[in-house]
Amino acid sequence: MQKEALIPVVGVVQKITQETPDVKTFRVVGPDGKNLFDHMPGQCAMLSVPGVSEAMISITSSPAQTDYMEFSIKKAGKLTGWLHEMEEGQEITIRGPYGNDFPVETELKGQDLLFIAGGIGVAPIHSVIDYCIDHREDYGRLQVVYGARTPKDLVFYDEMTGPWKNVPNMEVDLTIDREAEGWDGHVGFVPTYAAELKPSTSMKVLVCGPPIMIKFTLQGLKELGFKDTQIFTTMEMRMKCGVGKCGRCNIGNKYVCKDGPVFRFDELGELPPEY
Amino acid sequence: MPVTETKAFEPKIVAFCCNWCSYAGADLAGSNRSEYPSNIKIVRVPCSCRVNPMFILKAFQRGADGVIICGCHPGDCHYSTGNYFTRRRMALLFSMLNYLGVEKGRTRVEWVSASEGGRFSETMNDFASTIEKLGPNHRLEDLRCKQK
Amino acid sequence: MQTEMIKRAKELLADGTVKRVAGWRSGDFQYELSPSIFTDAEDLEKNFQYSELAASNMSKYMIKESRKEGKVLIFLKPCDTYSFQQLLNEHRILRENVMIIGVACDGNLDIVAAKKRFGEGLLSLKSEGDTITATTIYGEELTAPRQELLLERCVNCKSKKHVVFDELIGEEGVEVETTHRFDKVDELDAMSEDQRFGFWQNELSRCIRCNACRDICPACSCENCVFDNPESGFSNKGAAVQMDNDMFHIIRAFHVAGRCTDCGECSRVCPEHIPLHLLNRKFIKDYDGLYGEFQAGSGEQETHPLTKFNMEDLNPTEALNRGDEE
Amino acid sequence: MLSITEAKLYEAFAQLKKNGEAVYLPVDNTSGEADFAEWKEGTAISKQLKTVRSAKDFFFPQTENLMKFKVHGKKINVIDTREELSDFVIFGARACDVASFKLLDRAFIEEKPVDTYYENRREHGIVVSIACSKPAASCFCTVYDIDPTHPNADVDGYRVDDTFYLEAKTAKGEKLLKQIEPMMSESDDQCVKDQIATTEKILKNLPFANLDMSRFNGDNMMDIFNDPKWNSISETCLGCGACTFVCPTCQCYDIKELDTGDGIERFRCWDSCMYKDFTQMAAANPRPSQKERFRQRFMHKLVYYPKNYNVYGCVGCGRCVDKCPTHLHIVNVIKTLGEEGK
Repeated sequence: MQKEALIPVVGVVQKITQETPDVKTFRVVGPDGKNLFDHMPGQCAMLSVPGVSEAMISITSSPAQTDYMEFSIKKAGKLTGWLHEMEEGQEITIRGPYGNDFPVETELKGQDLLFIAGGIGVAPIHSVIDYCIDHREDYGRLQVVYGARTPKDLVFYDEMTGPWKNVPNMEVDLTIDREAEGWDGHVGFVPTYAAELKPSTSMKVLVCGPPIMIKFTLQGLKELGFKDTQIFTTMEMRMKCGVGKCGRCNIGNKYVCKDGPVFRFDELGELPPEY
Repeated sequence: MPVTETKAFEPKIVAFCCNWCSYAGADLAGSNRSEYPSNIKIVRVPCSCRVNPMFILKAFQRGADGVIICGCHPGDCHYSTGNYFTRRRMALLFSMLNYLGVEKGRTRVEWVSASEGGRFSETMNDFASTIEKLGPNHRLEDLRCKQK
Repeated sequence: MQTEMIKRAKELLADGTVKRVAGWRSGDFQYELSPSIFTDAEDLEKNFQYSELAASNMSKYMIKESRKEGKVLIFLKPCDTYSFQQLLNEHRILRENVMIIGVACDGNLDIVAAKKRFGEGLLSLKSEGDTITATTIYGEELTAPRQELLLERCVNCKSKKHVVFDELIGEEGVEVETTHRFDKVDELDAMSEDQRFGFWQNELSRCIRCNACRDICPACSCENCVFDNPESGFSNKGAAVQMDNDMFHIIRAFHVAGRCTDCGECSRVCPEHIPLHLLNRKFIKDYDGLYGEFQAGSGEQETHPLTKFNMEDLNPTEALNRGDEE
Repeated sequence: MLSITEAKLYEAFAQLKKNGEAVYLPVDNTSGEADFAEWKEGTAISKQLKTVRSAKDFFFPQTENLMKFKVHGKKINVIDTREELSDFVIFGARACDVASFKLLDRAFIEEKPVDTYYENRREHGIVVSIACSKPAASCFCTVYDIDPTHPNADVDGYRVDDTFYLEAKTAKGEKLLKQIEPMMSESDDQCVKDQIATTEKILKNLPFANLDMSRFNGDNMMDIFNDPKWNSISETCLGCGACTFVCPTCQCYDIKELDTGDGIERFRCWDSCMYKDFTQMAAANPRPSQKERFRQRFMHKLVYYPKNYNVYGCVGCGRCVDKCPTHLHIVNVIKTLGEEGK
């Protein structure tokens, strides 16, 4: 992390990719063209445009990608709306990396992994999947269950149906909420689909998506026999400082920006349900 | 050799002008080539009663030395009664500002119709000279907005 | 009086007329009475208190309480009823869900003034006739004239009459004809601009922007205050420059102008004892003088001076300069 | 012990000011309360026990500029606007204030990353305490094992009538006393000992001296969190920030921006967990009603803090007890949840 926790550095948005109608991926490098800082999968950074706003955004790209960082961002609020309007070459400010990461080097190493994501929730999960693909020999089977409202809203569709299909011992299952023209894949909500697939209960699960999806996914997994200690997720709260000092993103005695955003469900179970 | 520049005080003035009368009056003043100071910044509002007291304070905060509100003459409001409300509101607000020690002349309400181009420039000239006499606004200022 | 109030509240709870009772609860010090909502008879018996220390005006809580299930009973002092009536005029309270018992009031004691008089070790206050006796943790027993320890709003009491109630306990009073409410405003108005500026800078510079004045104010009942809205450009929570404080207080007072009943809660709760009521009273004095006397909440009112007009109203500059020629 | 009379003290302040060190001390204001203010010729030290605002302002001011941005087209320039600080003296802090600095140090310095804005001020601030001789009814620092007769600052001071007895406790303190040595004289400190003895007697009899903290042991977080008493106790909380802003240990802040017309200044300002916009997100608020916000404030001080650090996030200064408009202060919470809730 930078020495001055609150003073951001300048980053240049080198490339903007339209992923879906309301999601764009922003590639950020330093003014010198080099990567700004290293991170681990699941970590976040504070992006801001002076005069607009500042927001915590999870890093989508793999840590193995050392040339740049990528952020897949859905147009939702003030800052994200502004980012969606801007052009390549625009400078933004950035500070981080913040928070903990998915325990890819410890608990998850050597394990079969099940990734369940919904909508833009795929952003932090993408970083982990990329990491696992980059260190393919360190992990067992990789299974991705990903869903969105419509086929058009599936972020990273090309990557999932292209390069990821060719990764050994990796499976990608896509679903959309409602029937759509030209879609011959699965139709149905992510939690139901994940349960239908009857994943092996020996897997470790990483879930990310809207709260309602997480809730039902968790229910389904538990019915299948998964334990809280096997399931990881990332949390989202209002944040200002990003370094555990401004005091608003706590869940009980834990700060999401510092002790999170990645939590194992048994850890969350011990905390007040204020999220 | 260092040159000490004594810059004459150039007041910054914000004029809120109602769309239907005063803004048109300002237009007319322009096309008649009647002069009024260039440091008056006109903000067009749909009606003088659109001017929230916060607009006035914000203008002072951001460096204005005087704020003037121009609307239709009483009885002529495009929305029939808007300027009557302006009249009461601003009477109370200006009195409050003065109560807090802000000089009386810094705020003003004037009625200027669309046909009164001459009156518009006269009003502005008069207001500008009042503010010049009063000097810079120090009682409702935000120094952060004054550093250059 | 307190016994009578508890008795009546218990009856109303018991026969199911009301489900909750809004009143004053004994606190950690004898002189600290918290506004509180009681739901059972035992609690009322043990903790309900009404005395000259029951300063809180509970009308504002009725916005929330009247929307809950079942009727709520509230005890209101005469000046509290003005705030209640004003909230009714603004359609903020569901009247059918509130039962009001008006209680007589002989003025509230000013704890701040008492602490200044008797010291920070103040333990209890008791008044007998015109004298107040205080005890302190240092074992002292001190006295002072009661009149000197009354809240400002009580010294200049505007009314002992309840403007809205269902029942009354204690003797009903009348509106006070002559008060010295505007003396201090007049005094400030008579000062020079420089003096006034100095006065208010000294007062307002102490503001810590805690929003207690806003949050206690029965007239400040917006769902979302402009000062809490990050989009408004005014939501800074502390003053980086004096202007921020000035702006907050001007706008706060302006937003309640015409609706402020002059209940004095803002000044009572200010941790820095800024005489905020002097801002509200300036507006009252001005519209009284310009547009005819008006007391917010004194009855059912459709409009107030800022929501109506006369063709003959003075222009702001004329209004500001009136009296200058005299 | 070294002693200095009040008259000589002001000479010493003048000397320090000449040396470039500003002195801040509690001064009575026109409302009859005291607040810290910078010493100028003629400023007299207040005799009151507490200032309205705590001394945390010096290290963690209510608003503080963090940086400035200049935007030109697509380019952004980040400017660190901090200026070099000179040493400054806080004269007359109480033991509770001194204890609060240690809690703030934990949040801003010991918990990495370091908050350099705070650290910088902390390094330049020299704290001279004055021991309490007449604690107030609302004081309860002894509950947290704070000894108001031994504040433990850079310099510990005692005021007996118009004489101040000073004793350096740190190198910083020694350096300070060195500068004003000529104004001081060595004197007998029996009167200080007598004063401490008298104070100790008052302390034992304070109304809140025996608050029962045993339920707040850091272990039963969920038990306290789910206590139904939070419903009734928070019901009439106004949601104002008076308790937060007078609190010497509250550390929450907001980061905001101001477009000055000449760049954008990003500043931080105190925030309060009692405010509803504190945790408001675009779609939801994890603490939707005043109950959750009220609970958060006291859970933080009485449960989360001890759970994480084994120390309470309260120093018992009693400011919130004095200032809460509805008297729903921390003592009320400790009594309601702690004693009756067991």
